[in-house]
Amino acid sequence: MTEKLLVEAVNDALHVELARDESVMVLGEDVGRAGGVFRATAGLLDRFGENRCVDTPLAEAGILGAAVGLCMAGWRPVCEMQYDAFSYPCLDQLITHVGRYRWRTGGTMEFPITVRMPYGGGVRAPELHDDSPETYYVHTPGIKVAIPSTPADAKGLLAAAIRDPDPVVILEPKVIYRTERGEVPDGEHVVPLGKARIAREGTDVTLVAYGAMVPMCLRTAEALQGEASCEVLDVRSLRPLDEEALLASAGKTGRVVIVQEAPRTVGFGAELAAILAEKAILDLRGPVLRVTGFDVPYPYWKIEDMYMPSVERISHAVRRLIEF
Amino acid sequence: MTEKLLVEAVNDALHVELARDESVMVLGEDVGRAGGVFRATAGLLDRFGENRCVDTPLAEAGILGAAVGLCMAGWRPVCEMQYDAFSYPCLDQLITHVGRYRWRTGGTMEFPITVRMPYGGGVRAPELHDDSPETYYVHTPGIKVAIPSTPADAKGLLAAAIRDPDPVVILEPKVIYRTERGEVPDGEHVVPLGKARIAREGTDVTLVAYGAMVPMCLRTAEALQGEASCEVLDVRSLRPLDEEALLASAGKTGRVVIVQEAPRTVGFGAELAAILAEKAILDLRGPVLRVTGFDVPYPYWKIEDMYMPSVERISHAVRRLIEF
Amino acid sequence: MAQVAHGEPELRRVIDEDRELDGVGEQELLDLYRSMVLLRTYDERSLVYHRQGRIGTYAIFWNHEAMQAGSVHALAREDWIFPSYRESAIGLLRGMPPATVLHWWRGHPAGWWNPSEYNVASICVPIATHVPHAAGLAWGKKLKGEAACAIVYFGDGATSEGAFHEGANFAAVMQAPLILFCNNNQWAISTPLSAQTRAETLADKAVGYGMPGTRVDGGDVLAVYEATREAVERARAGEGPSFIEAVTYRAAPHATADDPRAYIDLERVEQEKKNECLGRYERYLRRLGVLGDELEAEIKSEAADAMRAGITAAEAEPDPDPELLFENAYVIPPPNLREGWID
Amino acid sequence: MAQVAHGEPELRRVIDEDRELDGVGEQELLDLYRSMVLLRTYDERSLVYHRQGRIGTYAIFWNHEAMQAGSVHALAREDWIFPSYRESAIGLLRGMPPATVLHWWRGHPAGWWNPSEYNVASICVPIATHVPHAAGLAWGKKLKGEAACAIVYFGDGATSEGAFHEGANFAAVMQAPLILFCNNNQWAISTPLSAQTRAETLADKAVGYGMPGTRVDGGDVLAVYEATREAVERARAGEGPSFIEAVTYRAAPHATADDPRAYIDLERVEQEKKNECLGRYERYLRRLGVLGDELEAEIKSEAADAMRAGITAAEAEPDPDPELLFENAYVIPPPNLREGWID
Ligand SMILES: Cc1ncc(C[n+]2csc(CCOP(=O)(O)OP(=O)(O)O)c2C)c(N)n1
Ligand SMILES: Cc1ncc(C[n+]2csc(CCOP(=O)(O)OP(=O)(O)O)c2C)c(N)n1
Ligand SMILES: [Mg+2]
Ligand SMILES: [Mg+2]
Repeated sequence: MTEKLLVEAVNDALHVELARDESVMVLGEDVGRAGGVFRATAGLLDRFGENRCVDTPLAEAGILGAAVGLCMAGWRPVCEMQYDAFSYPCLDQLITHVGRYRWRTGGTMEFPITVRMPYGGGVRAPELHDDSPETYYVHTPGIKVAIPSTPADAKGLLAAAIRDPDPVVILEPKVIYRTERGEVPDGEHVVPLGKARIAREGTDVTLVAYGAMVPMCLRTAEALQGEASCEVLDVRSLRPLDEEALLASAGKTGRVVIVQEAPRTVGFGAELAAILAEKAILDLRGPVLRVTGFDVPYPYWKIEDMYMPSVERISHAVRRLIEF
Repeated sequence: MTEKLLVEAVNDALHVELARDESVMVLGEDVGRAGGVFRATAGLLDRFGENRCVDTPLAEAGILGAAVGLCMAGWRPVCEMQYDAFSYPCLDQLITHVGRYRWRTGGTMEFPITVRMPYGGGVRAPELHDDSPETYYVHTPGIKVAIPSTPADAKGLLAAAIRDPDPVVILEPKVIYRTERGEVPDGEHVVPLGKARIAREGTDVTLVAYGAMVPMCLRTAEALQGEASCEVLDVRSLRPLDEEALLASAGKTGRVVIVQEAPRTVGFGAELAAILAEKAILDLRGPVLRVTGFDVPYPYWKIEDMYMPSVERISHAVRRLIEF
Repeated sequence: MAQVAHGEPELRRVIDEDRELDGVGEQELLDLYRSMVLLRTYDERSLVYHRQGRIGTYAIFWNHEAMQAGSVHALAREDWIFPSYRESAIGLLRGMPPATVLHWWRGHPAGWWNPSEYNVASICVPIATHVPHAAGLAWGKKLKGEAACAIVYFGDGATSEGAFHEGANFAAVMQAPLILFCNNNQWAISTPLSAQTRAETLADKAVGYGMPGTRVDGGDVLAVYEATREAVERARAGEGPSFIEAVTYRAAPHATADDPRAYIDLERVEQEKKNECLGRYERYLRRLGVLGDELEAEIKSEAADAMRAGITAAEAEPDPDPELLFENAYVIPPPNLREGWID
Repeated sequence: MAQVAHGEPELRRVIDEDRELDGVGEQELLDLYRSMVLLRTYDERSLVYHRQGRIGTYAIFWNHEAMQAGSVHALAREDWIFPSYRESAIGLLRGMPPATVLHWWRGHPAGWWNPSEYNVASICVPIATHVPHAAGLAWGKKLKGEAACAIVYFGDGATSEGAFHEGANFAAVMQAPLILFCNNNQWAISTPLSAQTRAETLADKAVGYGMPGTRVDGGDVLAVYEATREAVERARAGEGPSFIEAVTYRAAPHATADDPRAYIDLERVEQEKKNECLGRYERYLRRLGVLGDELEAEIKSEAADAMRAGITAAEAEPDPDPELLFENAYVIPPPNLREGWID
């Protein structure tokens, strides 16, 4: 175990996985010479050489499209998208090919592509450096999606993604890249996809979240201590989803607040709420509430804090439920 | 009033709107000389000339990106994407610019872009001619989305989209392009965005749907006559959404089945279910059920009927609710 | 924009010039002929088959056979082929059964094949998005120290797509052993080349990627063969990708659903039909004395037999198991994949 | 790939050759100088301002001023400018207050401007996606019979993106009056030109679009001016788009968050700094006798004053009203936009 920042844990995972399996390679913009604009890929070029850590041309669809072909040639590509919103040019390749190619070959080929990117707001950056695009990814058949909220999970989920035979998108909450610090197992460390994590036990209300909203929910639970006992469920893996954990916690508390940074309409919170409306209807003691970003472009950073779910907005929802 | 097929109503709307406002222009692949691969744009080139009905290069991002600039020059572009899945290359422009540019100018410019495309399955076509991509569009801030299910609405919603000062995506259910026939008002005809339509009155269960799933729900309601009285709510406008109509019908029947062709996870049905879980929880007499496509690539056409929500699957859900 | 005509001098030609190619003997000439006949037979029968309502929409490739056969014959078996829908039957040249391709057009999952079995990637339906795949494969093979190269087929329209650009540039930067083969049939459905580009020629695009570009008469199977062979040699020598523009003219509808009379030049089509690539090659082989009536009949009936057998096999295939819906999307499927399925 | 060096002959130059330009008198020369000084002042002060923690990340454009000023001066006021983040302050040359640009970098909605007020589009943060916008605007103006043309700025890295390709091709096919202005500073963050393209020059890309491409010394404001003026003339004459590659070298970090020491050639940077564009132009003006100490000091203090006033104005701006969140996304907002908002 070593104490690490979240972004250091990402870097650690890459070092371990590239050392473990020589078919793993990293490609993306500025991942080599510069070691990534967040230094997530630092040291890979020196250690593994320019064939396994590649500075590509500035072309996101080219990167992901090339990754499809690299798989056919026996590689396990790990693609970095430099920022959330700069992944949109690769959506066509993702939806059209990455999620369908195995199916198209009658299950005879594997496309073990990992796409990883920093995502989310709160970093005081110019526009389009702040998006939470998980809906686009998780709605796409053939794709798996995971989002860590701790350094240990950042390492373990990325390792799981790289080893997974299916394409996996990992969204890394950049606002906590250097604020979340924690013990990370040394060497190989895999957190299986499809398992949620109870980040805090509670009995009155379940707060369901992922990514940077997990520490936000933990802060809210802390603030509400005495008033309401909040359980915090860290989804971790959006597909495969740990429905059991969701239903178990909802069954226990009967009250659910779902928190997401992304715009409200068909955010992933809608899926979680829909599952509860279908499978937990008799357990619910009140409405399923969502605390989300708004259906507007992510704002300029002087007002971004008003956009982001906050302790205040989450508490408000908890109180509504308690009083229901 | 004239009886028209759904695709003829689309064509009618384009003729009327281009004649009405000379800043309206149509652009896309094969919209001119060929009149569109579904003939939705037939006759426009001859009538309005090559400046207002333009065969573009084969480049969807180029089409939508050019439309942004055309707006800045005072045009109201109507862009055709030839098929649902071939719209994915334009998602980057849509998310990054079309939905944000007005906001970015502090509300000083308008981007009255209409994007229309045939969508959905059931047409016995090769892969990628069958997708239901509404989630990608409706999750995107700054965008409005509407989906007609009748010839009259196909005309009226498209006219509303073209006249709307905001960007609107219209998805046209291609499987009923030539099977839905109905009376269509001649000349100007606008169906306002944001108003749902009760396609059939009922008292026991509400079937909520849009596009080609509306006639499917009507067939189901017909088939269940005697067993259950089904109300069919045609959403028509996904954003702005007519929440009132949804809640009113749910309040009346207490039982809701949501039907969508798109893959299940974060399909638009999830948003509808989430709204019900938040705002109709005391009205619900049972779980909110979703009948959807599956989280797999849209299948080869020999088995596509098994993918599509059917009278059988919808009836099954209705019975589950009635017996709950 | 320069509307490209067959008469332009800068197109590479072999047949019309009655040239003979180094290292291409009678055997090779006839192998090429067999391949063209096989493709032609497949195409013509498929059209009939479609008219009988037994397959769905079908993208006709009549008069494109010289481009497909000529280029594939310049490859080695380990080289990879990335076809678009226009090259749907190109796998036949790698031993794929006609039934497989028919199934693809019948919307039957038996039309799924394993790309590694033939080194033929799945048919790419969207325009140009397979160009980066081919670049990635070729680059990946090179990184592994393997000798294989790749060829990717796309149309004139495809050159307008961003995916073409990104793939071509990737291949160039990585010096990937790739042949970018552009079937310039001068139409993208109803859109003529003049509305697609202002470039003098499509081969001009190669300049911007720092790779050689060459133009060849797409109706001349030997010219195509020769140009591709040179590109393959470059690729194998580590000199990176090449761009080949094969110029022809779409003499058939875009696909069975298309009616080109609204937009095409019908006279030009008639002219093209008279000069179609198979007949041109037959006349050349006859001039060389390599082909006679008997041999021609034999080769054509072999192809017809293969196709008949393919159709019989395709018809005999039982309807697919609906369970296939869930079979192949994931290696390790999420647990809720079948949510809503009624057993 | 040919690493472009300043010494290459085929770059258009004016200053080093001590040429004088037709129609450019003392007045125009000094106007150009004023613009460069304004940009330089903005850039240097912004960096200080950033170091004080008063603006966020900032994309430095030091030594890019000649490209920006030289090209803008070749335009008429009705012509449209499409900047990337590297040209964030280009609006100053159209009378935009420095405070507006500062607000943009401060993440303050007062940094929103009305493009029609200055004929300057919003800053494009994603790479190359504004190229189709500029093509669309230029084409749209032409369709309306207006004389305006447009210029779009992007970097060497941007030429790898599909959006660049689609926009350039659109402009060519529509014969839109557009100038594609490529700031080739030879780096895309840490990625050198040699990892971006195999083309001999970026201007070579023009060939594939059927438009003229030209190369110019990006540190030579008059060469840039001359090349742009020619492109504007072509555009206005209905001859369609042109591509200009302005070659320079990024002598500063990519942005404030970047540390280029890990990848850049520091000697080359030092050399570049000595030959930076503003000093070069000053020496030329002094050789011509157009600029003296006094005038230089006057122009620089004017710019410093403007900038100081801008900073004061920016600091005086009250924090934005959070209600702005919901203000500008839609003309007619959906009713549930504020769902979850606590008043
Ligand atoms: C991304 C995408 N957009 C649109 C289409 C619809 N479409 C199918 S074929 C075609 C024309 C292609 O023309 P070209 O590239 O010249 O190839 P050809 O069909 O002539 O062989 C179009 C627009 C598609 N398949 N993919
Ligand atoms: C689509 C997209 N991908 C990635 C980025 C991140 N990014 C910002 S600047 C930059 C490099 C751009 O290089 P170049 O085009 O040469 O312009 P320069 O910064 O040198 O002026 C990158 C990769 C982005 N802004 N947009
Ligand atoms: Mg073509
Ligand atoms: Mg650069």
